[in-house]
Amino acid sequence: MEATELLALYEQMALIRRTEKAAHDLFLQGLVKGTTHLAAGQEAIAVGASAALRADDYVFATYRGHHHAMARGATPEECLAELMSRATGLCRAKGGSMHLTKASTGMLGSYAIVGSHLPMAVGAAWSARLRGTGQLAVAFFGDGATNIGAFHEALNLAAVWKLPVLFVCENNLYMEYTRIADVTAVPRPAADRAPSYGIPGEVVDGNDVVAVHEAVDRFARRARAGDGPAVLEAETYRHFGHSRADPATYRPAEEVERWLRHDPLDLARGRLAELGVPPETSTAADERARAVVEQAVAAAKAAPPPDPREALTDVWAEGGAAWRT
Amino acid sequence: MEATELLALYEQMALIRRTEKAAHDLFLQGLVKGTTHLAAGQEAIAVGASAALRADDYVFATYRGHHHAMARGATPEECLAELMSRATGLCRAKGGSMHLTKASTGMLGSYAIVGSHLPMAVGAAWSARLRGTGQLAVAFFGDGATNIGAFHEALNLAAVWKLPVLFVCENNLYMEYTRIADVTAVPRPAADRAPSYGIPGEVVDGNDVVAVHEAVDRFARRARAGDGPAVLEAETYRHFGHSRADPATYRPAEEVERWLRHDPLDLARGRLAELGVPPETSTAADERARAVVEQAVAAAKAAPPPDPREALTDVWAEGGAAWRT
Amino acid sequence: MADVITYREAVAEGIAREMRRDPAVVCLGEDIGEAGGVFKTTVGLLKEFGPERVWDTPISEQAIVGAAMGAAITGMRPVAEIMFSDFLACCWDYLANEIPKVRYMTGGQVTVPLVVRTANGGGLGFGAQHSQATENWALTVPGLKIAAPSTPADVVGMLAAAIRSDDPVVFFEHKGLLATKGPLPPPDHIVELGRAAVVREGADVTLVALASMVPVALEAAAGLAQEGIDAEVIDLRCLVPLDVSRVLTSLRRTSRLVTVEENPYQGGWGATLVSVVADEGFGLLEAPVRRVAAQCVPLPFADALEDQVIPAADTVVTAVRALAAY
Amino acid sequence: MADVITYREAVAEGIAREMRRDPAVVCLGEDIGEAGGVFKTTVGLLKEFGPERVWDTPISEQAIVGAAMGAAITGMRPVAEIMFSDFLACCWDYLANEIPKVRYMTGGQVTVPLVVRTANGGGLGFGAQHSQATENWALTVPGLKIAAPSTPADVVGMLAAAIRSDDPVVFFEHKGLLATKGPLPPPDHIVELGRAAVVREGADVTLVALASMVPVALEAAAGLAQEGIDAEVIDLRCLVPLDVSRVLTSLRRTSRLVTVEENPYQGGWGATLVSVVADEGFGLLEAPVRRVAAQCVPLPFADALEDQVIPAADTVVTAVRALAAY
Ligand SMILES: Cc1ncc(C[n+]2csc(CCOP(=O)(O)OP(=O)(O)O)c2C)c(N)n1
Ligand SMILES: Cc1ncc(C[n+]2csc(CCOP(=O)(O)OP(=O)(O)O)c2C)c(N)n1
Ligand SMILES: [Mg+2]
Ligand SMILES: [Mg+2]
Repeated sequence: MEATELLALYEQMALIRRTEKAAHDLFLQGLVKGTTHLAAGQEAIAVGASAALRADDYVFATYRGHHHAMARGATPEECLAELMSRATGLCRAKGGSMHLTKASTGMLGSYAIVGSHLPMAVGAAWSARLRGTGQLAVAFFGDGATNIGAFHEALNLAAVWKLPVLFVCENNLYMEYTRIADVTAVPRPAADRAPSYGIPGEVVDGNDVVAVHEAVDRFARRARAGDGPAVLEAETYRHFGHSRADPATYRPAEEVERWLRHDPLDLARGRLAELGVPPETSTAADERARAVVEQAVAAAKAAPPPDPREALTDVWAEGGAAWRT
Repeated sequence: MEATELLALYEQMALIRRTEKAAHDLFLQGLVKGTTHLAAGQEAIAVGASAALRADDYVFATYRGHHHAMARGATPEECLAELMSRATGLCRAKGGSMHLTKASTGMLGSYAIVGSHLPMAVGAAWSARLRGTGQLAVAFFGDGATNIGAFHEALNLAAVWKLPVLFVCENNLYMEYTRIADVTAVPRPAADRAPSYGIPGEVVDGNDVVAVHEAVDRFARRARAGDGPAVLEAETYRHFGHSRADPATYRPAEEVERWLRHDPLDLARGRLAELGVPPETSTAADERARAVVEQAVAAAKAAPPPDPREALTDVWAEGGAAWRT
Repeated sequence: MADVITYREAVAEGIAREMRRDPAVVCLGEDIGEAGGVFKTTVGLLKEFGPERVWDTPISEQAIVGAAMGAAITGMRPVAEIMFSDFLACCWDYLANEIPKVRYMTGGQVTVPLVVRTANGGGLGFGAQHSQATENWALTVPGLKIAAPSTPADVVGMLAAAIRSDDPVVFFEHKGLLATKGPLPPPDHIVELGRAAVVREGADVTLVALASMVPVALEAAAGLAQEGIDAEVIDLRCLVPLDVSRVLTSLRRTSRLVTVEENPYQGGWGATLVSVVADEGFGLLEAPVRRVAAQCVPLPFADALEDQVIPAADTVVTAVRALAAY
Repeated sequence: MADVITYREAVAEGIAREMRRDPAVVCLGEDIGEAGGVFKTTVGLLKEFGPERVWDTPISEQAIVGAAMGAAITGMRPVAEIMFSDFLACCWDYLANEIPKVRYMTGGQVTVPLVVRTANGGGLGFGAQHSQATENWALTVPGLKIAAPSTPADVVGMLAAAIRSDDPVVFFEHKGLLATKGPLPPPDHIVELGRAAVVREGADVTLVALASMVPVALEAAAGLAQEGIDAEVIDLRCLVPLDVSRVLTSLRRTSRLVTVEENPYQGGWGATLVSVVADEGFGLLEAPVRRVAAQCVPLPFADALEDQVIPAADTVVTAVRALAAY
């Protein structure tokens, strides 16, 4: 990857990281209600994958989906406004952190029932095939999702129909508070299952944005060429607990340490340096991200709450919610 | 296997075959309502497996479960009476063909939602482990069931908990009217999936009662020894259509021919001959089966219908069905 | 005389008409292609529209309905078949949590124009896991339209409305009605979702029924007529939108309401209807409201037992007679 | 003064009491062991009873509930946790088609003594897929007992009854009540399933509520008292068995009924209750029956919106006031 491209990806990752940090702080200030599942530490997967996709491809993500929304063009302000229940939020404050969606850029939703979106991605890929558009669908999901039935059904159907869909597992070693290894019959919860569907499965360093980009690019080309789906298991780690309520004390200090040293932003900076980009340039990108997020926080704070009447809109396509005459 | 044992298995298979034939005829006579899914052609799986089990082991089967009920001791009369809606039926005419159950001999039910019973078998095995009884649970299911989510969840859980449960797939090449190969991503729908759960998977000639017995015996010992579950894929073929309404015209004549020549009863007779059992002895066993079934049909026909008040019993353990005060 | 068509044929006809109009309509489900469906309700579709629009699936209810959703939000109009309505339980997450909510929770960003068709109901001796009337499962979930036609013409017309609808529709085809016949409706016949039909006018009591219970209610009404009781029969046709105003209008004349439901009493649609009436129509009522519904038990196999569970015309007659005497 | 306990602690206490009495009681679910459950409702169980009786599972709702069923019919008394009640949709086949039917369809051969516990309900800003009050899904299915306690003492007493029950019980623990406090009940405290409780006596109107809506109804009653309206409040506690007679008894005095339901109006339990009352209690009613229920929409995220959807005390007050004036 060329330095300019990598620098852009680095800046995107920095933007996500800073947004996640802001979300965390706003939560502590009582300005974010409900729950949040931060993706800090997992930025390289969203950013590396997105960079390998076409603008019209489809992305489906989970409740831990801030990074995917942003990698597909949602602004920090739209995201934070949603988290802060503002009328200007991505989903007009009806979805919240777990459901960030930006349909206009093909980010077709964050789904909070583990595994549920995998069949949807299969359907979107089928739709692309039917319409002959050459679009691809990508489902991002956690290691924990590999043990639920929808995973199995989705992968089989995608393989049988040879659809242009990629299954990208963000293996961060834990489901909520339980190690994935304790509840999964194979060491690689996603990649080791790919042979069950006769499709390629591969493990990649999910904190290395270049490696993720390369792998997704390769599988995307393959899928677009009509050779069907693939499974990519990206190893990563979350910097925060599972959700806002979780101090993550179940994780060994040594493990946390090791992974913090393997930070996706640091790795990208290292690679930039290797490519001859001076540290000031990276720092400047990070600074720009900081400024954008600072301003996003201010704007989201200043935004109005949703109109209470919005509670009764958007059930039906005509806009309303009437269930009877 | 010794000749006497094999002869007993042959007679059991003959009993099942004759019962299935009777069920078919009774259906054509309008004496069996609803639907039936005959297991003629698949007898060796039930009989071979059962012979390798302990009397207190648990068996879970599908709507195509006549052979499993009988292999676990249900009589032709109990089965046919159930199919004919008689008070003397196995389930007192409340279950019908799809739900044959004989709990007293560990045949814990026939379930008509594809795949649903696999987790139940896992739970029964867990229960056996908790109670320290050394019992085993076996789930029998079709090739079509390997593509449903419950299959995946059950196998993973069984493997993670290393439970004494066997998953026996009766691969008869078709789901209802669709070839399993057309909708499954791997050639061996069950065995090829075993590696996804880190457990052994094996293919066996499901029409060879000795081969089935040997494989189940081996995996049963392994499971009882604490080494966990296994998948056995038994290749077989159904002699009738999927269910009563199905003439099975979607199957190539040549394929049907080939499989009819590979009949489990013929195979067993051949093996008996090899072991020096004269054909008259086999024929006599078959004759006994014929007589038993003939008498079962007569008895079932003569049995009374259920008391209409039975419609409102057996919802709750206390016997009734009251849902309100 | 107009052409006659069975309810079963009407399903394939209704789908075919829409597939001809709109290339975005595609079908998926188990055994729907070459086999024409287990209930022969998709016969001819593969032949006319080819394997690119009529897809046989594995036994994967979650993948079927989940994929339909993914296709629907990306420009297609999928018609997914779930073979028996009992199996909706195997993909209930999609019906309860995903399809009806995604539009709302994204602030209106996506639209889910899909139909989930399914064979519903009992009376055929299929036992506890293949006989349920499960419309009420869907009724508990805001965001789904629920259609359950009782005649071949309504099958065609309501399928047209359902497939053209930009909202998700769960479409219940009653197994017990598949062999019934009726006139083939004219081209472009559409029955708007949410409009009940008065299928018999009457002045003394209003019977409200759905799907298989419509003929039962009509049979009861014929019997009641002999006793001098003049029953109006309303075919609800949809549970959502629920045509409460049609029922209230009728009650203005009859002042007496009986619902006729195939489902168990507990949690049935009649309860929701009655609760609206007991509020907004309280002043109209001159007698208790009665719900004739199934017993609260699983469906038994034997005819002799199943008949005890699912309402028949005589049960309705008895209930109405008691009310009329109130 | 009696010891005080939170609703959250009452869950673990209730389970622990039964695990001490009966070695057949075992727990399984996601993160219930070391983590003590996502809602901390199983804290201490792993420590006291060890990993042989408290099992952490993968994210496999079907396997969890299906395995619980298999264990139940072979001699155990499993207590399965489904983390959020919305996720019952992921194993709905077991709740709708297997567990409640197997006893009946085998002619009484097997018994299914299990409890499925789940965190239910909204009001916490968890959005459309983590906030539903899903008791009504279960109400559509004969063969399930349905418990939904509103106080810590009832949690303990109803858990005891549920775990000892030979019938399957779906046990709804309300997320919004977890932090509420109440007296620790005495050892061997049992609350029989199917008995509603009159939690406030009154003469003018009967408010019937469940779980989180019990405090809402009580708050409304307090407000109404200021206006001279004396409301009786009934905590239904269970949906099956449904204590209709307790409600009818109350109506003999008050002649006015209002249900207070967290669930959407369509398909809610109040409808079933009202339909029984509109039939058997018709003669008692002096005013329309009103159901205060949630709007028929998915649950929105923002507080400002969620408040528009789920009933609060003032909505109840307004409804009752209108009835009292009828
Ligand atoms: C079907 C279902 N079961 C349980 C949950 C509760 N839950 C939310 S996140 C989570 C852990 C998911 O782990 P993983 O898939 O590894 O994703 P991660 O949170 O690590 O990104 C669980 C169990 C859920 N949302 N959906
Ligand atoms: C969840 C579910 N989906 C669909 C069906 C309808 N159905 C009944 S049998 C069957 C085919 C099953 O094929 P297989 O598992 O190979 O078993 P076989 O009938 O060949 O014994 C189908 C699709 C069902 N009963 N349950
Ligand atoms: Mg994880
Ligand atoms: Mg098969």
